[in-house]
Amino acid sequence: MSTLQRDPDTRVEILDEDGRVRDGATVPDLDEAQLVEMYREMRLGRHFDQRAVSLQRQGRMGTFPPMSGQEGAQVGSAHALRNDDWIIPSYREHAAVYGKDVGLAETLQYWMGDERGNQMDGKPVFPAAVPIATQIPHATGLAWASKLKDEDRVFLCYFGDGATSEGDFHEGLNFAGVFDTPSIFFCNNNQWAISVPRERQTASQTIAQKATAYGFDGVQVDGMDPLAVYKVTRDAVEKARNPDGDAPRPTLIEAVQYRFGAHTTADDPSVYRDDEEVEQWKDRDPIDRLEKYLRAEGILDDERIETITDEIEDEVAEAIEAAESTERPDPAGIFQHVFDQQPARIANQQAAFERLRDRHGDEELLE
Amino acid sequence: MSTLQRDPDTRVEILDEDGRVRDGATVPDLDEAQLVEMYREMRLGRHFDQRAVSLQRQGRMGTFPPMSGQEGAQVGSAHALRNDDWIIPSYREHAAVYGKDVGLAETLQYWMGDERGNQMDGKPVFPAAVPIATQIPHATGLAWASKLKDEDRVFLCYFGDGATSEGDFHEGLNFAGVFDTPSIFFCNNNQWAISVPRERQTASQTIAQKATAYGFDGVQVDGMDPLAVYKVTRDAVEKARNPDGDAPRPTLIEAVQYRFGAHTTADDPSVYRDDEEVEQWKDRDPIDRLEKYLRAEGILDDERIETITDEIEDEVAEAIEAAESTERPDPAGIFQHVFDQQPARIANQQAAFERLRDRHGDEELLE
Amino acid sequence: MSANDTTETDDLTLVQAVRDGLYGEMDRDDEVIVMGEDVGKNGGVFRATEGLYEEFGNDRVIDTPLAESGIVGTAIGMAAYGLKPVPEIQFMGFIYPAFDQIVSHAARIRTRSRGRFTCPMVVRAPYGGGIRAPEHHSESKEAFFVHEPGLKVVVPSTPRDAKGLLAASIRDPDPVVFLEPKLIYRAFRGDVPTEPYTTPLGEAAVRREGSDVSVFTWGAMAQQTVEAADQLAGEIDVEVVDLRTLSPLDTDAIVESFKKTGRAAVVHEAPKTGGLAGEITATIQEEALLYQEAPIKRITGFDTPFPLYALEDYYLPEPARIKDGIREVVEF
Amino acid sequence: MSANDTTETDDLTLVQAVRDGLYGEMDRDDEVIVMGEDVGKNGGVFRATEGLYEEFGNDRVIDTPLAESGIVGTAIGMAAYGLKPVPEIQFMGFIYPAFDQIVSHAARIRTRSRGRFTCPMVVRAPYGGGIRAPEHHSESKEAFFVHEPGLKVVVPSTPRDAKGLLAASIRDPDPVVFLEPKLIYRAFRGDVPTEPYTTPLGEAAVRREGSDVSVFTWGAMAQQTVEAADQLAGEIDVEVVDLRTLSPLDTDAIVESFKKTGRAAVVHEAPKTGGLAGEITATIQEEALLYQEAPIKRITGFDTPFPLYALEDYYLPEPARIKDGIREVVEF
Ligand SMILES: Cc1ncc(C[n+]2csc(CCOP(=O)(O)OP(=O)(O)O)c2C)c(N)n1
Ligand SMILES: Cc1ncc(C[n+]2csc(CCOP(=O)(O)OP(=O)(O)O)c2C)c(N)n1
Ligand SMILES: [Mg+2]
Ligand SMILES: [Mg+2]
Repeated sequence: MSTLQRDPDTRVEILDEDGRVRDGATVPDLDEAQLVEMYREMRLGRHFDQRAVSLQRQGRMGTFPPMSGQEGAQVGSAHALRNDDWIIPSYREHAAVYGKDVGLAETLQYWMGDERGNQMDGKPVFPAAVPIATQIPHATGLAWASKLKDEDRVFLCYFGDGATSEGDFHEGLNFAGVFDTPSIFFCNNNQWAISVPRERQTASQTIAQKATAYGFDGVQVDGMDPLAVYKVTRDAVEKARNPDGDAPRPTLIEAVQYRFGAHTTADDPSVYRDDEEVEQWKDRDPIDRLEKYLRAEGILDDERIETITDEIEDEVAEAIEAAESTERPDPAGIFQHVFDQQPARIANQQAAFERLRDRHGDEELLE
Repeated sequence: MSTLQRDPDTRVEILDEDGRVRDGATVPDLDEAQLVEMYREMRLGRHFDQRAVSLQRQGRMGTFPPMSGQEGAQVGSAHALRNDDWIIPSYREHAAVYGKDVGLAETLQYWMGDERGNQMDGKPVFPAAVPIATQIPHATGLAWASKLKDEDRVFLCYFGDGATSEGDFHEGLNFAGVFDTPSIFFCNNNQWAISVPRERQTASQTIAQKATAYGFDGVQVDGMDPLAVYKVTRDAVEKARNPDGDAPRPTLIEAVQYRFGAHTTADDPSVYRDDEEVEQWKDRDPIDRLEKYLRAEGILDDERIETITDEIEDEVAEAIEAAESTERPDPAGIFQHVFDQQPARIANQQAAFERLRDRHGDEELLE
Repeated sequence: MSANDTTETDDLTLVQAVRDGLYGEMDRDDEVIVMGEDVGKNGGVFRATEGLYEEFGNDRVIDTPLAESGIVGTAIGMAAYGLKPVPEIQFMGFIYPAFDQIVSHAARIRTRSRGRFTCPMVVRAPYGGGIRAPEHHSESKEAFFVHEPGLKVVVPSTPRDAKGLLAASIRDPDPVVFLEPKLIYRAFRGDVPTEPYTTPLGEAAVRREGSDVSVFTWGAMAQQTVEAADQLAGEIDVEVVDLRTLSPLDTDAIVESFKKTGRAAVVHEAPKTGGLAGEITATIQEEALLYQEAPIKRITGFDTPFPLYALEDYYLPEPARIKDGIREVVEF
Repeated sequence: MSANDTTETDDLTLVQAVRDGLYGEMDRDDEVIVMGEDVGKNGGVFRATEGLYEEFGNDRVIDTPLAESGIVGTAIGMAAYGLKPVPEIQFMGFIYPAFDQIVSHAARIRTRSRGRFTCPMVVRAPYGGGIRAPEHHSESKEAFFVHEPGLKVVVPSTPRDAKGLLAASIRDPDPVVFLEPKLIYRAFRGDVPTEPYTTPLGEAAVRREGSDVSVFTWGAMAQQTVEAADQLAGEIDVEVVDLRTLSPLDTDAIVESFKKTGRAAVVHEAPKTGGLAGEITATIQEEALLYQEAPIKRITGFDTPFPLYALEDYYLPEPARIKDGIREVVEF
């Protein structure tokens, strides 16, 4: 547990900016295949991101929240989970939920305005949460229910630095402390909540220290170092699953990182932040660092990287193809899944709507 | 500032349970008149409380929240304020707002179901807040507005231990930290939120330590020691008014105390807590302790105490007389003060209401 | 499975029937969980959960921290995970901190996950005025919840309905806001079948048959309205329809009664503007304008904040005001 | 002081007019403060506060933490202390965390302090669908606020009104929820007087005169409705009344138009059940039943959650649906 029980402003770090293991740091016990998979998922995430942004620019998709720069935190943390552990995401965790087998096509479908992308049937993933911090109490409730059912699953909830200002952050973490739920609260502190910088979001020196208010551990980690993130998350998972004596199960992890791109495709970050700042953080690119480390370890070389590059390009291209070739959702879907049994009023509205469509045809209605 | 910058679980204490100054403690610099006035107000509060509860029992008043046991925290803190500093109370601070010249009759009037008791014209006091913790953001906003107007007033906001679980506590304190408002957040931790004990409210060891989340000082004080409360609050007032360099202005004070009586007259505490616990806390009665101290100092004797007893009994009796002899509020008041200018719809409703009263008479309407 | 005459019954107040309903559902289904402020050892500030803690333990009857959004938000997570939480909000006036969780999440999780996740949760809250309670303890804002698609809204007005509607709400796979008229929590007793049973959601009940005018109402106002109707007997033959479920509305029952009488009033405690009387009026004139012989009268609270209790009895519709309103409709 | 024809004007979009209104009021009154998420350096996610931060500094144009209850709650404190805060909620879908502060406090502080404390605050929020926005970004729930006594609710539908109504709202001594139809934030431009002016609250505007049927609407739907009415010209002579202020409602204007035509429809984006069309219908039949020749048609959003954007254009009333509805009213 010692990784977690530390001064909240001592950051857990393993790789330095050049991908070298820092003095005194221990690399977590991950086999080659896992390390390569983490690398591949980060690369996939980055590439997906770029393609998604360009789809939006071409009018093939609505607003999209890119995640470049944040792959290390997502992939590192998701890999620390067991298959049946849950992820409760915000709206930016495209790479993390991919780790739970949510296909890229589904993610695209959601951002193309189709609820079916939010279904993720059978996967231990909760739907994307757009209203900030509202998923945090849900995550606590899911973990609590699982604990009441005597399972040993862990529930990892993602949110941003801005989310920590919302009442729901406070209430969700406080409940987790009181009911000692198997919860990990993972803050992707990417320094910005749209245009509001981290230091205007709260006067506390770190976000990790906010755990003090709830009686459990808070820890800061280099969020652009996938190995450090993995390590911290794995320790938190361990503690949540098998708490050590009276140690509380929940943990707040603050993963310090940076969003390289815009908040969403509707945002223009040049209005509120300097390119220099962005460039400085780009020196810590999680992909470069892991790549350098894996090269140095002899796990990756040019050839394998090229293969990976080809594979991920294909995978993303296929996902886009799949998402775009999916039939548009049936307009009748508006009236479905409102309740288990459709009440008469909604049935009547649906019938009137179908008559309207018959009368005018979709073209006229949508013009 | 050293009183405030301490480990949040080191409690500030001055008097011991027998009213003796603890080893190493310094009695704050208060003159005799002030000390006697503090004593008198605590006695007045206690007596008021008892009379109010019995008024409720006799059906002469609605639900009432008694404060016995909490007088030390209220009086000690209110005395640390300057005349033009503000109090933003919850619903239980009858003695604190008295210190701001809110008459007991007004307090009674409010609890007798008459809004006029909430007006407190000209006094730096905000109306009672029944929805838990909602006054905390108001308090931050008042302090912030005053700061923006370049005043040097301080705004003291009261709330209970239960209130710290609400999102509004979190948001209000976080804003205070970010905008560095001249705020004191004073938690009357009376160990219970109705039937929920302090340790089921949050897993944090102290409430004071929650200040860590907002980047300012949190301090625990013996809330049944009016001198310790005075000292801590005065230091917090000082810091809020004249911050020392970069020290943040706001402070969270946790005043550890106990509610001797029921949560309100509608509550039966015997269902959820043992008499023994109550008795133990009664040994720390703030009134006894200050009385013993003042006797030992030669400031009070039997005679002065008797005079005070007579005076407060008269004062409370007069307040009850005044409240009960106040004319009932005019039913037309329902329609007033909804907006600055009465809209037509409300005017029509008022006219219809007056016709109804004319037709039936109040007796029939209220039967 | 509705109760019939040979069933064993108890003579209960409305709040006792709520408690009985909770007990019955917890007993038959381990997934039902009661949670909220003071619902455990204290048995609820109105004693609606009395004895449940002792019976079912603190894993199923849970005293929570004082945080409504946290209560409903965690309950949504529990419900999505297969439990059937029944969170209590201590008074309706304190439901607003949880409003976002109710309208943005509970109401939408089924739709937005295309049926994968559901929210079989019942949010219970005492509501309404008339008990000399402190500020913020007396409001009636059922219309807020009715306007949110994906929520059901249920209001019992008798002990028997309280138990049956609560059981139906708990067994319902969708989120229900269950509002309990606290003015009549203990105002009278009624026969309540001892065994668990359900009273179907979405069905109004005719409390009093009549041919001159239909009065639609619910909650504590159902009693006031029946009283007014009884006082008018001989002069005007009033039909009183207790809607019981406010969402989905029993439009058929409303329209059927109206077609019979051609005249109507709606009685509710909530402020008039934006209250459900407007919805009901609009529904009637959409479906049965040709039967309408007089304006539909809204006999409601005023468009003012609910006053402190010294004046609350002036605010609430009572028999005199209801009778005058009904007369107006009939004399038009 | 309404603008007249000789006034100097600018050609602005609705969102520019909002910005212009804010600028004008901040310029003439130091007590006006703009606050919210991203309103400062970023100029607001819709650029409604662009340049204000540079002009008035960070004491008057304040980027807040991400916390809506904190934003509105502190604004209430500021307002009670004599400032005139204009908090922005980034999208109406995110106003609910602040719902308690709005309905329990902003709306009530005047009443409960018998006029001592007031709340001259304007909560601005873009609302409504049609811009392919993400989830929770497209709802229209104006009815929630209309049902709360003590609040005013204002919705502009033209650039000129946007500036004038916003100025009037800011100068109003009571709390206003100011909803901006974001679908038409940039859909067209209009003449807007350069100098500050106010457009009075509580007064509807006839957008199109007609004698066959009155259609009441507001916000983005005002445009759709005028378009539908224009398309019906020759066939049906439609009067379009833009309510502009939803609370207090301009009952006189509604009734006057209805008495002229005897037929009406209401068009809104919000779900039908519990929406304001019900209120308007009830008001009309209370005041003018004898003039009524057909059921009042509610042409509204469905009683379903607002769908993700692939289907949103099916959800929103558009000219075809509005025309059919109007025809139904006229052909009854
Ligand atoms: C309750 C709520 N308020 C406002 C918004 C609008 N909004 C969307 S994202 C965002 C900033 C979030 O910042 P942060 O929590 O740091 O997460 P990030 O986007 O940086 O990952 C805001 C204000 C929202 N979605 N929900
Ligand atoms: C938002 C809200 N939820 C619930 C209540 C009902 N209630 C009134 S007092 C109280 C307990 C408050 O406990 P605490 O904050 O410790 O203050 P205390 O009463 O002990 O002074 C509760 C739950 C309320 N008034 N407001
Ligand atoms: Mg961020
Ligand atoms: Mg307490």
